[in-house]
Amino acid sequence: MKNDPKKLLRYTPSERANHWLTAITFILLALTGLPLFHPFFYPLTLLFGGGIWTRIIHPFFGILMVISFGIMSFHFRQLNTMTPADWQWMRHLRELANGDERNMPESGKFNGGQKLLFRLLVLFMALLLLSGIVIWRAYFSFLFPVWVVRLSAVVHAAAATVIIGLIMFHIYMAIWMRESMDAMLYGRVRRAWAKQHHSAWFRQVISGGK
Amino acid sequence: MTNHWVDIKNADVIIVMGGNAAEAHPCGFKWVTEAKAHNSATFIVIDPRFTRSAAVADLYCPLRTGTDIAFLGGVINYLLAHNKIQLEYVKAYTNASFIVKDGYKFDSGLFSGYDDAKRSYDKSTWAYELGPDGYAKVDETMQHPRCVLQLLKKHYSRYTPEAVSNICGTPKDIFLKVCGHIATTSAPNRTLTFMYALGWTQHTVGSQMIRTAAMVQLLLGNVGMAGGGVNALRGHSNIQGLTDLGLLSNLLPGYMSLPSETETDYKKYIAARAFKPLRPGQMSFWQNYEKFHVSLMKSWFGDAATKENNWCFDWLPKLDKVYDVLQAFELMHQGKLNGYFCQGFNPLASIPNKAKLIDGLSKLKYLVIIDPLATETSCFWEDHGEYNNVDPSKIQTEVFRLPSTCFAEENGSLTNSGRWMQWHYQGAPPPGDAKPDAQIMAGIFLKLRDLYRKEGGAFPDPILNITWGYRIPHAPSPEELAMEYNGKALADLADPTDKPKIIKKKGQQLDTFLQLRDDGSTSCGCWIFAGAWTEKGNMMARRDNSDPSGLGITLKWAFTWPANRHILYNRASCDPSGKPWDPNRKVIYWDGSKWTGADVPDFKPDIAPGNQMGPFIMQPEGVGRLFALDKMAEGPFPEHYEPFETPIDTNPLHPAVINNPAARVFKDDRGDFGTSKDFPYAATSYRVAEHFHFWTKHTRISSILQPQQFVEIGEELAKEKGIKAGDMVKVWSKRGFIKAVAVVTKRFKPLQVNGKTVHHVGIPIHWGFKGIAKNGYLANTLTPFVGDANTQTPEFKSFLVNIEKA
Amino acid sequence: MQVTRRQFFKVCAVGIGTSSVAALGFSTDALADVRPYKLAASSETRNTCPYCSVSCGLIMHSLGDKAKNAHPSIFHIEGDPDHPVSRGTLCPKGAGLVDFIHSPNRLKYPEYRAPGSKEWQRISWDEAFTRIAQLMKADRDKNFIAKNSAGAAVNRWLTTGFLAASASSNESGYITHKVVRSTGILAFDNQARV
Amino acid sequence: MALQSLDITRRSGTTTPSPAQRKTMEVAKLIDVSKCIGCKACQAACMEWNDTRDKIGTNHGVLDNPMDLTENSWTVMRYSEVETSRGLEWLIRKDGCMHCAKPGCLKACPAPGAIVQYSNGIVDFQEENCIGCGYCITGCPFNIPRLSKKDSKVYKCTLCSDRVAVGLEPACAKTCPTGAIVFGTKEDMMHHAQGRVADLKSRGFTSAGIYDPKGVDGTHVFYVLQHADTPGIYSGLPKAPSISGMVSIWKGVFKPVASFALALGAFGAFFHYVIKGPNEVSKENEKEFEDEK
Repeated sequence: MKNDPKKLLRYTPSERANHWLTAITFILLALTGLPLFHPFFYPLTLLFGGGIWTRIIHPFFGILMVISFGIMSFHFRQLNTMTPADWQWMRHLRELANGDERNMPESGKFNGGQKLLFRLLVLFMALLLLSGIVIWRAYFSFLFPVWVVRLSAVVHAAAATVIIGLIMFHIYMAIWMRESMDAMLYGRVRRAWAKQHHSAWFRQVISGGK
Repeated sequence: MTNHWVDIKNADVIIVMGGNAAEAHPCGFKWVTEAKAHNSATFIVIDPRFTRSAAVADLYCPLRTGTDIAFLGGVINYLLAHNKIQLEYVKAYTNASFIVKDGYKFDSGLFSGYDDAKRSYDKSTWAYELGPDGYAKVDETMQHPRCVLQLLKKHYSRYTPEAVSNICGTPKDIFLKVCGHIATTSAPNRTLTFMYALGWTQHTVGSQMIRTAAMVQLLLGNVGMAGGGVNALRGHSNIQGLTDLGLLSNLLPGYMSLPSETETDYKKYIAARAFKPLRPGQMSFWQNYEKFHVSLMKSWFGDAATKENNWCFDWLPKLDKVYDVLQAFELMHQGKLNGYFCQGFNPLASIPNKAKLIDGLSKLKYLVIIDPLATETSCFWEDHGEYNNVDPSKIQTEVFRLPSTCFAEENGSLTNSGRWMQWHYQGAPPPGDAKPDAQIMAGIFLKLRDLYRKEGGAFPDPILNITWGYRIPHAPSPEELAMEYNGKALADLADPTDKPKIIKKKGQQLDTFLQLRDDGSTSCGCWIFAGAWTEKGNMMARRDNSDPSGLGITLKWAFTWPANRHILYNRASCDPSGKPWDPNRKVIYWDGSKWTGADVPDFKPDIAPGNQMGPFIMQPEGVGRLFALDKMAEGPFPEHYEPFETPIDTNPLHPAVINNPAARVFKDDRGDFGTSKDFPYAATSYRVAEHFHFWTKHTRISSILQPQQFVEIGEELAKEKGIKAGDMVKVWSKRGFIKAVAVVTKRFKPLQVNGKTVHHVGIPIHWGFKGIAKNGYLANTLTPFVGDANTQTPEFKSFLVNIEKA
Repeated sequence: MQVTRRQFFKVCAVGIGTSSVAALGFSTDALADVRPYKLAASSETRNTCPYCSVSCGLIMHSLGDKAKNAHPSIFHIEGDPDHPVSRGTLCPKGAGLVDFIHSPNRLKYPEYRAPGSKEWQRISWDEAFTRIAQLMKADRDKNFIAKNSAGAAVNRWLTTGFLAASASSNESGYITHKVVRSTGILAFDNQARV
Repeated sequence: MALQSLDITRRSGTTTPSPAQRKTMEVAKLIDVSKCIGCKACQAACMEWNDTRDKIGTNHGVLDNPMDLTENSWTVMRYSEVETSRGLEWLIRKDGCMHCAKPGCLKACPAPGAIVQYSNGIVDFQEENCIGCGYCITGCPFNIPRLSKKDSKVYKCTLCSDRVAVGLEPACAKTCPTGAIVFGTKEDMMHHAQGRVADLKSRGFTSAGIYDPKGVDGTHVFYVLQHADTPGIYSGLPKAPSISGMVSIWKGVFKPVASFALALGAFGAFFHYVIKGPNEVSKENEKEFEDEK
């Protein structure tokens, strides 16, 4: 049963909607951005009605994503402060990668890796936004000297590559770490899962805190 | 042009002065860049403004507007003082050795014979001293104190480099540099060409500026030479042709002239024009005047012109004075003109002092406009706010506006500056109901003739008897008209040297004006055009561009008047013995039995060298005139006179006579002249490369390239006046104001003139209140109503204005 | 949960598949093509530039092949390379001549402006010619001077003037001169002076 | 469907070679600034031939007009008044596409075939393939392409590819009254330019020279300058133009590296999954919460 009340509520419906809006726009951005980056991906433009539509909608997807991601990051900002425990957690990554979680330090609702990812995403999103505006030829590029546009083109491509990499990692983690997807798909997780991966959060929830 | 466009490539030194060929004639100007690239020519621009011509010049020389005679007079002085003249040429081919009548005098700015009340000269002393044989006296040694060379030396000795610099504001070192370049062409194998346009003609001393250049060329031996001459770059596509056809108050076709009212005797009329030789053995070609005149009258009046009625001599109107366009608008202004026709002419934009013009046009009873475009003149009665502030309800003039075709919609010929008559063809029908000019003239004429036939009226004879044998009377074809002006035999013509031989059968087209007769057996509408349409067909449509000599003489292309000759006076390109001065420019030569060569000889072909006949065959004395006799209104030698509006208020050469004492000026207009106190800046009007007169403001491409009216000022003046580039400025003269965008440039530099700093204000002319470019003010709101003494051309190039930020 | 994971993979597979299909079906556009040469079969007419007196040679290209049912309209003008002076070149004015022919300010019909009126009215050619001739005749008959004060035959008409064109053909100029002189007009001039 | 009408050296947004076996004559347009009178005939002829008409603007206190290249003005004259040791010089440069041998626009363009370089050297925009991203503007070392607001396509001088394709010279070269613009094979034009430089040197322009920048492997529109040592005085002609380093990184090395890195990441994840298996909830925890299953 997906919404077994015994399960723990990890993400509210609006949090999930927010995440998936961000996720979908991100995918669309990747699919519209990559063809403008490398001819290898150019056929992807056919998914969007051709190169011209791809060029037109990409920045608007971008705006949508930035808004959506902005709300999400604002919402989760306090849950994503790195604590000494998180840095401690980061030191055990290798064990985690090998599937050995026995010695992992406790983590709260988000572990150190998630927090770091969050911070990197904020950083690169900001870069993408700023550079994206500069290279948005229809409305903004003419406001900037050409060297700024050129720099922005490089920054945008680089930031996009990094962020795609980060998101690929994020997706893989969601797949690799079984049942993680349920949290974002249905909102609730099994207590066993919570205790294993986010024990501090688990205790907090069980003890009646939120 | 004495020469022609392509010939410029043969020059060694090219001077653009009183013109701006790069902007006004860019495609002709290519022969300047060709001369530079392929003939190592030195190219000099002398102009108040660093023009687009100057952009590619080797040397740019500034001078104050209206001081060209001072400058060129200085050049003459330099050439004489440094002995840099082509002595052999000057001796043989100019009147330098001729002795001038005793009594001729020049003193303090006036020549002998001036009548202050009439503002004109009694020119009787401006003549050669004649011998008992009726011929002019000469002194081959040129030492006689009254020989032309000595008088010339004396006259221009005042034009020292210091005086030139003082009057023109030209730095002395630059002036001397220019003189140095000019002087190199006194060598027989080097030539200089002058290219000028309205920058010379549009002055009260315009004709004399041109004459000064001609004198320089004669002294250097450059007239008649390939790459030499004095070359007028005419402004409009067929203004040469229209002038050739004599569409002027006092002219008839082919530079014949109308009789004055004192010339009511036909014989005397002819005798006064058929000049007898002034030296032995001269051709004095105008002796043939009667042949040309009779043929014209036969062409116009056909069988009605008979020997008995002196070929309808009485039918020609007789002049009491010249009714040039300034005179016409003066009459209009006085309410003495009732009707006016403007055929492809926009006088409201083209004649000075717009306020006076509006006043005149408003007093007309009827105005007929024939034009392809909606001109300002046709709309003079329309209220266009600040650009044309009039009240239509108060203007009682009836206006007709008749649409004519443009070039693309008709067949016909145009004569370019090099006298080439070139035929063109219709490519498309005209828009709407537009008609060719000839059909419009026919339409008006046929109605008028009908009215006179039906009703009678004042002296209907010429109107009723004019020849009108066109196949379609209301639509005379260009081909018929061309054949008519070329001329034909009205009877079988016998060979004058071989009597029974018939050279032309009755009805045949003539080959040359040499076939014209004074007995009524030939007709010819314009003698200099004879040869344009012969029995061989339309010579103007010929398209073989071969140039066998490499001198740019393409005798099989179109037809060049006179007699298909490309370089006028080309006999002067050979020395008296018949050898070309420069073996590399073999225009013509004596081959032992006749004159031949790359060009058609401008000479009697069988007169051998050594004969007395001089190369200037139109002149009774056969030589070029350094001393102009009585041919110019203000003196036989050009003298520097200030513009009527001068920024220095004096004439440094003779303060008592400041400006041209014989210029065309009306009493009422004197009150409209400003002084430097209120109008301290020297203004000059001109064209820019992107536009053609007032036409191209109606065309999109030209309007894109230069969309809005502007004036040009130097950085120094701009700073003084607090004007920045792009500011709107107001420029005003005593006659009105304009507002335009300021272009601030390094290309106008203040000049030091007679102890005073003179700034120029440049006023391009192309905008008005009709068109698709941004509306603007007609530049002639500013210009003064005063004209040249000989041509009555208005002084658009030198006047005074003030300027401030609007 | 296993199902969910499988579903997820399916989604991924479909996504990749779709894009691959798109790639395969990527339409092969022309490699490159220039604009078709627009003069390929236009009609050519030789003419002369009507602006300055260099008189550059023109080749005018018009729509249609001059067949009876094809109405020619000039759509392009370029220099005549055979012309000895211009050799195919044209200045900015000449290069834009096609816009002169098609200027929105070309006059198309005879028009008349009555005294005091604020507007033009369209009239026929016949009306125009008739009225103009009547005005001319009335003025000429009233003001013609057959003899001057000295009694000499001068036969002149000074109250109407005529300004002739500067760009009309020699043929138009010739007939204009002929007509104007036959009436005795002396206030006759052209643009040579200005 | 249009046909391939010229042989192609390069094609934008394409990683594979274009059909380029046939080698046509390499053409070039030479602009001799020392002969230019700034009459704008080239601007007029360009608009006339290409059926573009810019808007009728205003005067900005200079003779330049239109003030800059636009989607309708593919060439403009740029006027600069410069005081040199020779006195005042009015240097008038016809600006427009240089048709680089190594075109930055083409390098930057992501749309396959929107920019092509024919083997005759002409760099041509194919507006039907253009997606309007404006990357060519970012890539151009001379600031030439202009994006139309009306159709979001970029436009620039085609070197009259339609005329050259049928064996004619470009409209501007034909019309140039003074012969400041000449057209022919690059080799002939280079020879002509050398003659012009010699003439200029003989007239005292000691630093006259040819502007055919090596940074873009030379251009098919090139200049003769009176002062080749200071191209900047000709209304900012770049001294040593080349494709910007940024653009080279962006559309050069970065493209494969980034694609490869991402692919590597994807493969890494996959193999990690296969080798290490998924991270599942431990047996102990499952036991503790058995009721959940």
